[in-house]
Amino acid sequence: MKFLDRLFEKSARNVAQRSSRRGLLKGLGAVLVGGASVPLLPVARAAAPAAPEHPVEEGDPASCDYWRYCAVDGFLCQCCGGTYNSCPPGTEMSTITWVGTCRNPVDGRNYVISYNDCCGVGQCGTCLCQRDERDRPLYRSDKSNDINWCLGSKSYVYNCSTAIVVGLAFDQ
Amino acid sequence: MKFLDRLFEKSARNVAQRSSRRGLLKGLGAVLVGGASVPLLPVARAAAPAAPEHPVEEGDPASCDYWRYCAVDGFLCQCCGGTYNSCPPGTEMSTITWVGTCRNPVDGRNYVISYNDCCGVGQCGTCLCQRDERDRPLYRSDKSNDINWCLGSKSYVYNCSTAIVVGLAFDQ
Amino acid sequence: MRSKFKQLGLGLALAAFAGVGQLALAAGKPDPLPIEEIGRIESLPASYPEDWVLVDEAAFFSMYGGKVIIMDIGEKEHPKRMKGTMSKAMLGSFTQSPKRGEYYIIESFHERGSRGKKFDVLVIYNKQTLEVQKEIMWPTDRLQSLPEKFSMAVSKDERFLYVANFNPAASFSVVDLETREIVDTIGTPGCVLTYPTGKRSVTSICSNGGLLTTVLDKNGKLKSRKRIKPFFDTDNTPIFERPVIVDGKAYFPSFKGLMHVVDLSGSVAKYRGSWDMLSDEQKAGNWRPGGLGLAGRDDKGHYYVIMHPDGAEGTQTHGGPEVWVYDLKKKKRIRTIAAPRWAVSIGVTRGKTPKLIVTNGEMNLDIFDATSGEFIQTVSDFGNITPLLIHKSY
Amino acid sequence: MRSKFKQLGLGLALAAFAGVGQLALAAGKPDPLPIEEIGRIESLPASYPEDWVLVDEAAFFSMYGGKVIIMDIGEKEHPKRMKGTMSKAMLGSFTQSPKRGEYYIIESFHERGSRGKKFDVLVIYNKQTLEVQKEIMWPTDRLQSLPEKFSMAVSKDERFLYVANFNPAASFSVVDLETREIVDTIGTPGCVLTYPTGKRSVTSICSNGGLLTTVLDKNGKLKSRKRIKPFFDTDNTPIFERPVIVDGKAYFPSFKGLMHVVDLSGSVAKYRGSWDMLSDEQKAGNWRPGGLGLAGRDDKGHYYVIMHPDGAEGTQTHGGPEVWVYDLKKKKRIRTIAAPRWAVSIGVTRGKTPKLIVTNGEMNLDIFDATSGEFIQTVSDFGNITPLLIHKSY
Repeated sequence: MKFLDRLFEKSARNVAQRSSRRGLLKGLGAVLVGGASVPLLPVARAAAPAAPEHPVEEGDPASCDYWRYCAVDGFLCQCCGGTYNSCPPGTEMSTITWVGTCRNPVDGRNYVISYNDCCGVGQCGTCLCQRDERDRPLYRSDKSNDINWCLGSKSYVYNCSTAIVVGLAFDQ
Repeated sequence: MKFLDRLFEKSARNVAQRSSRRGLLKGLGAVLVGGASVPLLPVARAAAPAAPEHPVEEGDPASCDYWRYCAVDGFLCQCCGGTYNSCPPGTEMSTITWVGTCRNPVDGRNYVISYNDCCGVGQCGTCLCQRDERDRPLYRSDKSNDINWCLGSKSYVYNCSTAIVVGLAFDQ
Repeated sequence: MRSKFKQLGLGLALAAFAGVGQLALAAGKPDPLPIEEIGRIESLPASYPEDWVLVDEAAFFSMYGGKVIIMDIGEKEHPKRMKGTMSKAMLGSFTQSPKRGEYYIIESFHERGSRGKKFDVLVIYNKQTLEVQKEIMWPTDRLQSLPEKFSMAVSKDERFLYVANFNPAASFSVVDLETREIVDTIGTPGCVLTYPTGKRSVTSICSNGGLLTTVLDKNGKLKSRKRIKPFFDTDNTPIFERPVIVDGKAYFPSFKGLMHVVDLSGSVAKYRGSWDMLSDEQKAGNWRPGGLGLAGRDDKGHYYVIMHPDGAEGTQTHGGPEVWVYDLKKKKRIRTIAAPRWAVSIGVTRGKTPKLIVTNGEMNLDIFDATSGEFIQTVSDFGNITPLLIHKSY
Repeated sequence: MRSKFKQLGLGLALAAFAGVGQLALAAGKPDPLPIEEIGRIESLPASYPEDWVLVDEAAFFSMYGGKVIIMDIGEKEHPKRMKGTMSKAMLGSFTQSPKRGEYYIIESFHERGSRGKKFDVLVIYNKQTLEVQKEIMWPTDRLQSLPEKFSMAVSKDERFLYVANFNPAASFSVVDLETREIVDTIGTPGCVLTYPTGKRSVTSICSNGGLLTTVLDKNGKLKSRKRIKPFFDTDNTPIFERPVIVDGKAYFPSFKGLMHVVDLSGSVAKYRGSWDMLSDEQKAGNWRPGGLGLAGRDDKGHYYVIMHPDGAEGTQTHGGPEVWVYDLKKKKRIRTIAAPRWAVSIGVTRGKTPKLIVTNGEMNLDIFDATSGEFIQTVSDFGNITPLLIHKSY
């Protein structure tokens, strides 16, 4: 039972719960930084195209039960003019955020997912998704989706949430 | 059919329409000033207590079909911590406003009603009432409830609407 | 402090990634998903598809949060409908310049929500990125009301923007869209709104039932004023202040269904008489136009208007159960479209297969084929609370 | 301009009134209704009735418009329930000082809605007039999150206000409520929130599963810090950060129903062990506490908490279908109250006949007799969208 889903009878979204608890990211400090990691990206991009077998995922990124959303609590950018890993026009992507560890059902691996919020404009207001798996209270801010993570962006106004693959979980 | 009433299924308010068209206020300029009329009030107060028969009205000031609300469009202050002629705590009453002419069913007289808005805080959000009798478009701003009449108050933020007797209609 | 955290995060993310290749190798599985780029922002096409509209969400229950929502109302899949959003605080007004690819929103703020100094700002947006191009602090009080299409307008050549003011003295300001500066603020005593007229004129509608045309010079400054004599009685035979403009003529229905025509193609407005929208039978049923954004047009120049039976004093703003379509040249109704969930405001998309968008009684959007009247779908759950005006896209 | 209009209006209003006496005389009717005073504002009692509560409306769908709504939840007539409102923008936090008759709201703004410089403001309200007494511009970023009762707190003697900051370095600021000035901002590395402790101390909860008590001097400045060693594992045996304080002891349930007790009555927090809230049978059904504002207390010191069966990772925030009531001294459940429309947050009123307020799944308030568990009424339609915390009144 996710309380915010039940808010509006208008919303026909049926949010299934998934249990995706394997693969726990340990060892990060108080905050994982998701953004502005330009030096990091060439590594990822260089590795991917050279891979003999293409990495795969499946599912509907507009559905709350999409595998990447295991720890999300917010409006899915996929429904707001963005995608699961990009922001709607006119917003900016937060640079600090919280993370979850979600299992990709296709390859069975646990990935670290960074839930970068898109900030600016106002709340998107649709595709509200509250999964909260391994979400922790404010004292574990690296894993807490109760915080307004637009903190630190030019705009502190929350619009929607993305779910970006930033690595494999250590303890797989 | 009043469209804003139908907004929320939550609202069980049944807003009946009344036809109260007799008694048309003529001759006012572009704007009737409702507030800050201190010199005016002693006249009214002096006249009333001396009257041999007490003036009367009836009906429920929390109901949209209360006689004074014939031209109203907004949240009734009666439900917001104020009354039909006073504002909720922490708000201020607008000094400029629009007027309607409503018939008091008890004495059969047509009164000029000033719909002074209460301003500040945010929208009250309940007891929405849209009657609009003799409401006119913006070109008759003295009779137009589409304008944000918190214009000119310290706060331009609309909270709710009162309905204050400011006189008898001329052409009764 | 923040940069310190960034460094920490970066280092840890690199460490996390370092393990990827080894794991993949060990398992014999396909390579893991690559690390993805952070910071991607979507953008919109220079020319929007015909089915896209801009919804003025007035946010009547929380006016701080008003917005313009760009929606593909032809799209069948909910998650693909919303394309983007712009803020529009405290009953802000919206208009656009197709040629410039810009949107204009004038909105209001207090320094601290409902407290502190109040000020108005004109915001210029790029229509592809929805990024703010410029903010112009406003020198006076803009007209703040329920959404009005003609509280702003651009000149025919899209060089100037006109913005209505009301404090409660009425005026309008002229913005040069080349220099993005205010060039003049011109009083319109007793008259409001900005109907674009001719090349560089602005017509306003007056409390005496007439019109006022303000003629501007080539720099956008006041050149002359001309009053057009009253053609209706604001008490007894009021008209809607929300015209639809077709071929330079503005069509203003009265509350009771008399259509007044005003020619706005010349430098000064000219009244061109009226015609009756209703048959005797329709009059007997008290059919009347009504609603908020009650009328629209398609590219053929056909006129769409919300109608209701049993009209009476007060019903003029309440919407209706049908949309009637008129051929303006023939002054004749050519079809009716039933709005089974009520109609409060309407919009019509551009192009050869126009859609009729109806803001229904539940404040959702009902979409119809504007030509056949066929119901297509209801669009809801997009942050809509009070979507009171529908604008075409370009 | 405005004063000119005022003069005009006044003259006309006087003219209108002049006709009153004559008309009454002519008709032989009772005197007409008197002209009424304009500008009256209501105010509230110094001591609120027990059934009044303060609802934290987070406005999750339009955060600019958050508010605290003062409601009489015992009142049967809808129009008489709402007593007043205060703004609380962008997930603002609320607390109160009963002795001073003051409310404290810390909220956030950008200069222009979602754009421009962001700043936080602490606002002090008079509880009878709901008027702003003072605004204190905040020197750092307050903690901005879903509503938390202990993101602010007042000291036992109500001399100091503690406000949590997070940017993402954690700290808290101390406000002297006599002088209404900030006296100190004190870092709490790795620890958040402000549980009032002893006379002049503040305890925060830490990422290592321990606590940190900051001891203040008599002027509210940092005197010393004391770390309390970890008593839970934040990954594997997490607890809720939302304690209920009874007789100086703070009760922190774990996600799985182990109740941890922390003594906050001295100048430094002391861990007092834990006890099991659940029987073996209840554990077999995976009954667990959960929700947002998940727990409360009555004046007898009984503890109320939302419980759900079939608990699993992720369900901790989702609420439940029952409220369980515990005798904390006996460490025993003494009754259960069914919440047939679900429970997300709860509150309990003060006094001898406490009411249980449940924010239900439709985001309305279900009211129960807290002693008998009897359902009294549902309170809705008061501008509630996401009423996520319920505060007692005084």
